[in-house]
Amino acid sequence: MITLFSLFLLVLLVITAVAVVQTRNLFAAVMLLSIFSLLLAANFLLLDAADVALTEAAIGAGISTVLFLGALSLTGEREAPRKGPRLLYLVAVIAATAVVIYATFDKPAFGDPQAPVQTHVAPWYLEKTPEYIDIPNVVTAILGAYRGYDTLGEVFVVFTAGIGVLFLLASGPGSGSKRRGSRLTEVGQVTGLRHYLVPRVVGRLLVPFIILFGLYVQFHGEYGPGGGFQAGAFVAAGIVLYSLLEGEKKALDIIPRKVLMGMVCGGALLYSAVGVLGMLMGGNFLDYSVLLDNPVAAQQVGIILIELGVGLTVTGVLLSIYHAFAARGRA
Amino acid sequence: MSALLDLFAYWAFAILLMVGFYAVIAKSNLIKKLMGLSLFQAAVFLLYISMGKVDGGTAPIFQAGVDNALFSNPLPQVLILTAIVVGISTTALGLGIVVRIKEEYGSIEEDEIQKIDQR
Amino acid sequence: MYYVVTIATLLTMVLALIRALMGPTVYDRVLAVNMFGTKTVLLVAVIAYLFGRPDFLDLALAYALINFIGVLAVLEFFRSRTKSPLPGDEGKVSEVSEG
Amino acid sequence: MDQILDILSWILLSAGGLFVLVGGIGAIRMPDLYTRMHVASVTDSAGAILVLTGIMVQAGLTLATVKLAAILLFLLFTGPTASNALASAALLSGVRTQDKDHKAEEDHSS
Repeated sequence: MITLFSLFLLVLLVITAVAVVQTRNLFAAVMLLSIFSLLLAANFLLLDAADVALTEAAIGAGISTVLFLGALSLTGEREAPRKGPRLLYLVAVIAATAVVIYATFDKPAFGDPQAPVQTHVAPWYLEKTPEYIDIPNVVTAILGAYRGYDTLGEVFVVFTAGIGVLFLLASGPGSGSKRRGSRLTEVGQVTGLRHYLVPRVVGRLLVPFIILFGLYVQFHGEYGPGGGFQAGAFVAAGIVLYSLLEGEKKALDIIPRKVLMGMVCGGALLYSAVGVLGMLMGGNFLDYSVLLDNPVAAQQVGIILIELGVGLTVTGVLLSIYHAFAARGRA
Repeated sequence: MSALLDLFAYWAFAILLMVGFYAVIAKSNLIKKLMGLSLFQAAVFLLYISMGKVDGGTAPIFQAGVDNALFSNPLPQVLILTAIVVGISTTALGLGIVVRIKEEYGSIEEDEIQKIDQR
Repeated sequence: MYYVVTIATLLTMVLALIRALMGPTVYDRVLAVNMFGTKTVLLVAVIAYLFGRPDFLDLALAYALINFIGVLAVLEFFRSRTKSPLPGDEGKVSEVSEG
Repeated sequence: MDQILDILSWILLSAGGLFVLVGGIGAIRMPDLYTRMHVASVTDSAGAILVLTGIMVQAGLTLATVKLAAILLFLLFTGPTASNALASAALLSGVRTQDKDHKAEEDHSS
């Protein structure tokens, strides 16, 4: 029955995806993309991936919509019809689809416990985690400890992307946008949704709860779904909400850009520092078991520390990106 | 029938992947291309998570008092969890580039940008 | 009996999706997204009990908190758009490219 | 006692499912934006209250009930607020109650 639900959601996902591509209005496409994300998260949950569903919830429902809308308000929301060989593209895509579908006939059946994926290394993780790390959430254990080096790489990719956005958007508007810039300054006075009384009151009430929930996800990640990536996205979403309600200036007063940069760099540095500390204490890079006398407790401490680093970097990067787009709109 | 049902998840993946691919190659609007890229990404996420699913399994989080539960594969989940956050960061980078293109060229349509470049 | 609610929620999701596809105004789409968000919260809460894993309720809590941001972002987007309509795309191309 | 609770939660869940479905049908069938918003938001709140209370009855006095209550509270805060914000935004931008009047000017669909 649950598999049927999942298949049903897949059908809805495909319909939504086609609609996203087909619609000419980019704003409608963003709305449909947000529905797509909700469906995707529900499907992840049905496929037993609670952590992934939480990540998709944090990213897809809040941050992604805000970023796309921020970009749209800078670029315009109408898509011009394309004059091109559409039939050719369609044929190419259908041919490629046929090839991929042909390839799926060799795949093991959906949910097969004997599939090569399930028998390779996953049983070892599931079996040894209680012994080596002793935290209930195996996903966090793999993320933080077994594949810590990989996660470090991902954190640095996020870091680099954030720096890249700042390079692109933080400099003054280029010569081409002078005219637009002057037009928008009068609007710049009224930032935030000040005159919407009800959303403002209720929204301000929600901000502390979102940030609290982010902290809960951060520090409860060893025991339930959660971890630094999700927590960073939640905290960033809370502050983005505040900024939408009160204007970017007030949000920047609370967390100035310098602090944001500190979070971006500090998180990545904290992660690497934990790794280097392990080396100094006689272990390998990112081997936490030497940090304390008790190797199991040391692993847990190491995971908490690096998750903190991940959370700081993700919060900092997402907020910096948001502020970069928002400031561009008001420049 | 059941064999069809077994592979349906992968077919949905294939169709989603190619819908995203179509947007990337056939649409001239740069933001639409980025949306296609997100769909493409989402399809890959879905493939990984579907492969990790075990029949009758549950999420790989140990529960107090429940022994010998069958767990789904945690490894794809780890890979995808980080990939989602990386995905939004790179999408934001792409959007940043699109915003700069709009500022310099006054357009985000691929054909118009090419026309301006040829002059 | 959780199945009843799950199926009702899934059917409502289809209806909301139809509304999002039909439009006709942009606000209808926002309304559909909002409905979809609430339905997802209910769906996730019910699935958590269908699976017998109450710790999944965190996810429903997350959606209950986060969904609001999307609607507010849309409002902000419209506010900035109605106050200063974006310059028309036509005719601007040549003007800007010289700069 | 358990049986009574089961029956109670069954009734609550079914009624909740019914309300949710009615809201969905209303969002399709109603003639203009404001009536659609009305149907969607009212049944959303009612459906959410009933479904979540139904699950709470099943969960008993545990941490899960607290979480469910929190979810319900947040939904009851944000749902009507979002509807209010949406309605005022639509009103300010000139969406009128008669659907056919503004169809031409507001239609952005493909």
